[in-house]
Amino acid sequence: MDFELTDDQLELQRIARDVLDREAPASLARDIAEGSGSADELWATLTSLDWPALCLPEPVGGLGHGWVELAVLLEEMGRHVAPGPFAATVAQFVPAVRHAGTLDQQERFLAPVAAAGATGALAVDEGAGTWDLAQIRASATRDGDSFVLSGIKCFVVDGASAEEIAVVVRVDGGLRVVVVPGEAVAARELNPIDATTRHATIDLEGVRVGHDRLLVGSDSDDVVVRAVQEATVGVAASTLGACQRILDLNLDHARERQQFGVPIGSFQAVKHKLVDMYCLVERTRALVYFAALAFDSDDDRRAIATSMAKAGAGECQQRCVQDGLQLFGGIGYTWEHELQLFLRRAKVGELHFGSSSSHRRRIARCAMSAP
Amino acid sequence: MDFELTDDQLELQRIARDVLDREAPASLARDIAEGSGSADELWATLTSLDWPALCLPEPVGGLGHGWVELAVLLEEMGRHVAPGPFAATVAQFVPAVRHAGTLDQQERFLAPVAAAGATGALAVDEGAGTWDLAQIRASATRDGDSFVLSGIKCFVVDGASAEEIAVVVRVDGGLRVVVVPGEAVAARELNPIDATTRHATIDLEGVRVGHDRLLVGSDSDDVVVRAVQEATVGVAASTLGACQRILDLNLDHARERQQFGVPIGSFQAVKHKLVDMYCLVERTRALVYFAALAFDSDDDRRAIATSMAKAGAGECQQRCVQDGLQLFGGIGYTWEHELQLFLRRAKVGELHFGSSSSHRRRIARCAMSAP
Amino acid sequence: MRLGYDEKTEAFRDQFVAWLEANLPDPLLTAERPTSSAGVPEWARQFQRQMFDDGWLSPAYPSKLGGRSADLFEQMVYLEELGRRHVTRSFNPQGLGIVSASIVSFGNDEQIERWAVPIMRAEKTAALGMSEPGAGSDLAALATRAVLDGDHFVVNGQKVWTSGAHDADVLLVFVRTDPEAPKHKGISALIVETDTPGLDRRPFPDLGGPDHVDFNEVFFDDVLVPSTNLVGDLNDGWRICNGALAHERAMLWVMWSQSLDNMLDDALAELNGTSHADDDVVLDRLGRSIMDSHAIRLLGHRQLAKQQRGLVPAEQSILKLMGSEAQQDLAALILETLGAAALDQAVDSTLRFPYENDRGAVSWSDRYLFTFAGTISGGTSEIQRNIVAERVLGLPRG
Amino acid sequence: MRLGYDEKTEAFRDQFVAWLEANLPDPLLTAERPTSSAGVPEWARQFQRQMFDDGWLSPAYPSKLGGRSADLFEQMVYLEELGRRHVTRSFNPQGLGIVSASIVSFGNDEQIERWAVPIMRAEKTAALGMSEPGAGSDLAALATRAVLDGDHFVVNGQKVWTSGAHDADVLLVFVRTDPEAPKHKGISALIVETDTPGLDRRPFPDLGGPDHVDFNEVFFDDVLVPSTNLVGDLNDGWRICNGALAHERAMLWVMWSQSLDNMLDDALAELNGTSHADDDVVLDRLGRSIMDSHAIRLLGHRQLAKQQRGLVPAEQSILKLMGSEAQQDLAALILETLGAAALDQAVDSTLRFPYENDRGAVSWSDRYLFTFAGTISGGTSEIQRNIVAERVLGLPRG
Repeated sequence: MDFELTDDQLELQRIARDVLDREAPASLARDIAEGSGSADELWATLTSLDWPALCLPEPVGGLGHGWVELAVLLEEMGRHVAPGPFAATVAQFVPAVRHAGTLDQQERFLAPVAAAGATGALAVDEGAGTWDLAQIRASATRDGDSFVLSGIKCFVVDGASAEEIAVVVRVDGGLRVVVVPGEAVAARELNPIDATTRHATIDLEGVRVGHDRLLVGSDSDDVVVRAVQEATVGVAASTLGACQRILDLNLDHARERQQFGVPIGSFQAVKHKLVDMYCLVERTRALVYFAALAFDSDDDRRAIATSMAKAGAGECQQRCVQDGLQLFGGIGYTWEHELQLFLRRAKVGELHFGSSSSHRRRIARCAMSAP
Repeated sequence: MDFELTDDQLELQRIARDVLDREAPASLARDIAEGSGSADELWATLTSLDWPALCLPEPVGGLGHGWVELAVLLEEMGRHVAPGPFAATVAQFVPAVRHAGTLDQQERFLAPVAAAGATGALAVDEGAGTWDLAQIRASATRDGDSFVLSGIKCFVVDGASAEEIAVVVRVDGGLRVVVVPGEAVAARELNPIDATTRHATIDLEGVRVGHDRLLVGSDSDDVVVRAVQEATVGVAASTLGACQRILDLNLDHARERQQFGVPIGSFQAVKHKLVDMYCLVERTRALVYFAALAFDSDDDRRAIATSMAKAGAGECQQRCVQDGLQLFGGIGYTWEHELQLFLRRAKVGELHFGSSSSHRRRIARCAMSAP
Repeated sequence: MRLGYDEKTEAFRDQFVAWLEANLPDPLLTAERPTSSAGVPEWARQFQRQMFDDGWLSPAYPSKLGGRSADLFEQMVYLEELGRRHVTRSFNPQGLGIVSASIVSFGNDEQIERWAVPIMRAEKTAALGMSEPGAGSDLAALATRAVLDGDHFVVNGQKVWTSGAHDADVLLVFVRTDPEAPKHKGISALIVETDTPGLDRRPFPDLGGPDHVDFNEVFFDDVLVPSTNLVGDLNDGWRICNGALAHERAMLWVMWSQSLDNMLDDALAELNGTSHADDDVVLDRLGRSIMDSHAIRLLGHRQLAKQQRGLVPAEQSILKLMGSEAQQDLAALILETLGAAALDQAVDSTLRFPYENDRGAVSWSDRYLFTFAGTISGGTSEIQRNIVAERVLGLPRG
Repeated sequence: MRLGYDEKTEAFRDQFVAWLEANLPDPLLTAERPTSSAGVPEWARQFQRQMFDDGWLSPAYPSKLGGRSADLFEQMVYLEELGRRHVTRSFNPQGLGIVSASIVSFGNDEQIERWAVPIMRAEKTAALGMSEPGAGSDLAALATRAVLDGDHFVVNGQKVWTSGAHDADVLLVFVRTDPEAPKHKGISALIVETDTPGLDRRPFPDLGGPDHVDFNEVFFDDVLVPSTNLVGDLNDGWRICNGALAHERAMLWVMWSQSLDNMLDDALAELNGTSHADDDVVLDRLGRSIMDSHAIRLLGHRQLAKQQRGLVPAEQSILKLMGSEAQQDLAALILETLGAAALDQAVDSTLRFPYENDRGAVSWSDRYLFTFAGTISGGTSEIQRNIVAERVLGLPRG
């Protein structure tokens, strides 16, 4: 295998970093957390730069890049604690439509994303907080030319703002995806610990949608599994980026901050903690890009790769948040310092799409049952 | 509460340490591991000093001290990786007979311990390695004037050498203790990782004992529970002592060993690991002596105190073995260095009478179900 | 060793319990909450005053200073009974525990009457000006200067992390009065009234959110402080500084122990009845926290028993380290266990304990973040480990 | 980025697989096991010689040195195929990987012919004399002296931790030849035949038990070594020393990766079918080890890809650290999980893999202890962390 970004991918990474350095400074996230900011302008800029189209298939107007490129962008978004609909749209809504929709349905729902930055979300969990598909009870029932929905969806990223929401429901017992206009559902927005990762609870009860909004590209539950896998790795990539930034901030701090007359980075205890953070960041990056590669190659290790990416990101954030805040000392314990913005972005990744522990157990069960 | 050893208890500790410094040097444990040593002489000495009698009740010829004093002695035994029948006799066999036997039976089986250092063992587990009383299947069936035993007992400390073995069996479904002469059972000795903690598998099948060897001081399962609790805390106390010694050896090493021109104890990474070991040793000591006090006071927190002592010792040994060996570097990685003897004694404590994890789960379940 | 207390101590406990039952404020009157660690609501001021006047505020003190000359075991049961009921003695903890305590230990009678007693009686609130920007854990490096000019000191410089300064009436400020002396030697302690001209307090929020304001930067620009406000001798501030931090340190572990126990109670309540209560991974980690809680209390009792025998116990140096990290571990566990359910920061802010200093009644996410105050302030855990290594374990300085 | 290899690499793989299938020794002939890391059984010597003669022993080398000038990806699939079959290239790993490799890199043609080729053809075995008592991880402090006297060096001093020395024919010994020069500068490398008078090898057991003997102390008492045995230039030994340790370092991670994978296979086999396989606490920790195994392989591949592009990757500095600690974590997990079942040291010593260097086929208790060889030797994990902090993360020296 060749497990390093190509020159083109490295160039994409460089460009993405430059764009976000300029367009998504940490002050934007802070403004949003303080209620005075908006992500709209950033989204307009990214749309003008074709970010929404980049990893969409060419038939719907996309540029046809793969998951590795998407992981590059998502990692940079996390690294900049960038707000806005990018992650939920391209890593949650798009995979659901791509895998579950017919070509026509893909065209209908994805072309607006590629062309004009239409936004989307994905609604899966119903309150357990496990994203376990077996627990899904929400349903869509055929009634004449339309479907009537029932149920509640929780922890829906951008659930109160997305234009279209891919909702996982049961139809005749099987898992299906219905694309519901955001304005059709009642959404209650939460006050999340990371203000740049907005969540809502949405109420589907009695919502009626046209029958052509049921995605019928496949009648297998597997397409839903695949969509949730991609969404999960998207969260891991964003967490990875936030962790990288926490590490970077800490390295700068350790080189500059003086205590007892020397930079604190010369203390062995500080060094060793930073090395452990670095190792976990590198470990997580390996696992996240392995999952991205597995998606791009339709490799049958997708399930375990997904869980490894998510659990890896979770272990990484645990250590980076813990030691990253501790090593900063009092300065990092203020609202003013940007560190807290990245801590919150890193921590929020652990709290959705399944905990590290649940994913580790899946990995082990999977290995136990392998021949 | 008054949670410090009394002057008398401190004096006992000092004397015990002196005796073992003299009579149980680490070379004795090494000789035993290499097949050339024997614990007999040490046991004769300790018997002549009344150690077996110390914590036995006065009616059977004991000196009437409590569990705190016993913990002091067991901790010192661990600290010296002292071999011999002391722990199994006084912390395993004796509690079983004390709690399950009538006064006559206590006199019959304990007076020889107090007077002449007769040795004993306790047989509980049947192969699961959990010491879970619910899993006990071995039985004693009345047949005329005697009982016929059935079953296998595993991981019996001193099971191949003890003169009397308190065996936990089922009689009509309830848990009872039968005292079986060591010579009556077939014992297969294991090759344990710590040569000073001998274990055997014993076969009870068809063994016949007189009816008066069934302990009938109580018909409650609780007395067996209590005996196993005391045995468990005995293991924790010995582990604690071994960990203390690992810490002591490491502190000496860190002060003396030079690297890059300075003592390695001046490196922060070394310091911090030693402090963590120290904290865990102190934490474990607190939990072990709390359990001992709970026994002495018949306090109803006995169960949770037992599990805390055992899990505390387990967490402590994990860190002390891990960092204690790592910090020593190559020198500790040899058979010649005494460190390995204490590592083995510390580690063996984790492997019997229930793992740290199983005890921690018990503690949490207990707290969850508390009002 | 024994589990219980003696009769004399139990009699003391009974006396205090009777007083508490008769004097605890009506919970309905406690709705007004503190605004900062020196912004004390009126009902709490009244209760603190009542405690002082009845000799229950600082039981170790003589009666004229709000106490009854209690011994260590009596102080212990006193704190147990407060903790059991979640009763906060003072909502201005640095004022009572450090500022007034320092004045009582090192000040003169006039200073005690003028500041210490009013702080104890909650007529005034106080804050502690110790940390400075750039000095971090290195207190000996403090740079705020005070120059004696006639009967006044002229103070210039800056303090930071001054909790509650914006709500406080007075500050106890450590200043450098002899810039020539070796680092430790030229420090003095001054009482500064916060309405003195040239003193500027700028509160700033901590990482809990823009409205979570307790810390201040405090700027001194030619602030004139009467020389009679000098506490202790000139240039003897290092001793007071250590004394201030050490004050009530003997009993400080009780705070760590009780706040861990409180968090544990909340954690058990949070998990009980959920599927997490049956998750072995959660139980395994929770068991460890329960052990921490017991071990910390037991080690605290061990320290107490040694002190009662006139020994100098090593335990106090590890209790802050263990206590603060145990809280962090537990908060992390609950946060991770609740997972998505912890995404939302909104919490039920209904007061469960009306007498508690509950500015911490927040989401588990914030509770986790706030545990870092414990592992960072008052000497980071790393500094604590260095201290234990060198002072307790006798390892060479690095 | 891509998951597979290109056709050229796969063709290379096919060629090697065909050779292996034709040439692997009959498992029945492999019953004789190695006695130490230089005590190689005859069947293994023959197989190693066959590999050399057929150009498969060191594929990166040119054909006259047992190779076929393979590129990095080809070396990778070569190692994958060996690992998949648990085939050990040489049961004298330091001899092949360090001693002969150093002679090939730094020695002259005569030395290559006299020692390197015989070591590669398993006609001789070799050991590495580097560590000294008291020097620990501080290689620059080595004190064994060699004084040039005519056409001989006179060597005096002591080495320790010399694996397999008692079974080796030659030693590669690092000695101080200029005591006046700065620490790094006065070191040279000598080949010493082990039957030279004055050389005394004293094997000693490691903590595995009195019969677990691989390490040696080696004493040099006026040992005369011909000056033609000097490898490289006089006083240029530091470069060789670094080269020796760095040799094949590019591929060293494969060893860490494969030994972790092997332990993981054993762990899964041990747990499967037991109640532990359903214990969430065990599964949680086991999941982490599986992630370690994948991550280490992936990071190794990333290093490889960077090297193939001519970059100097930082990964190699963390792979030993991560690999050795991951093994330790896994061994600890299995030991703790098996609990009482791990009390007994006796293990089924039946060989599962006849071609494997299985001196490690022991109880989980010993496997756990033996993982410390990985975290201690070749620079302890603490030293590794210092190196990564300073060289990769750019932190200041302490």
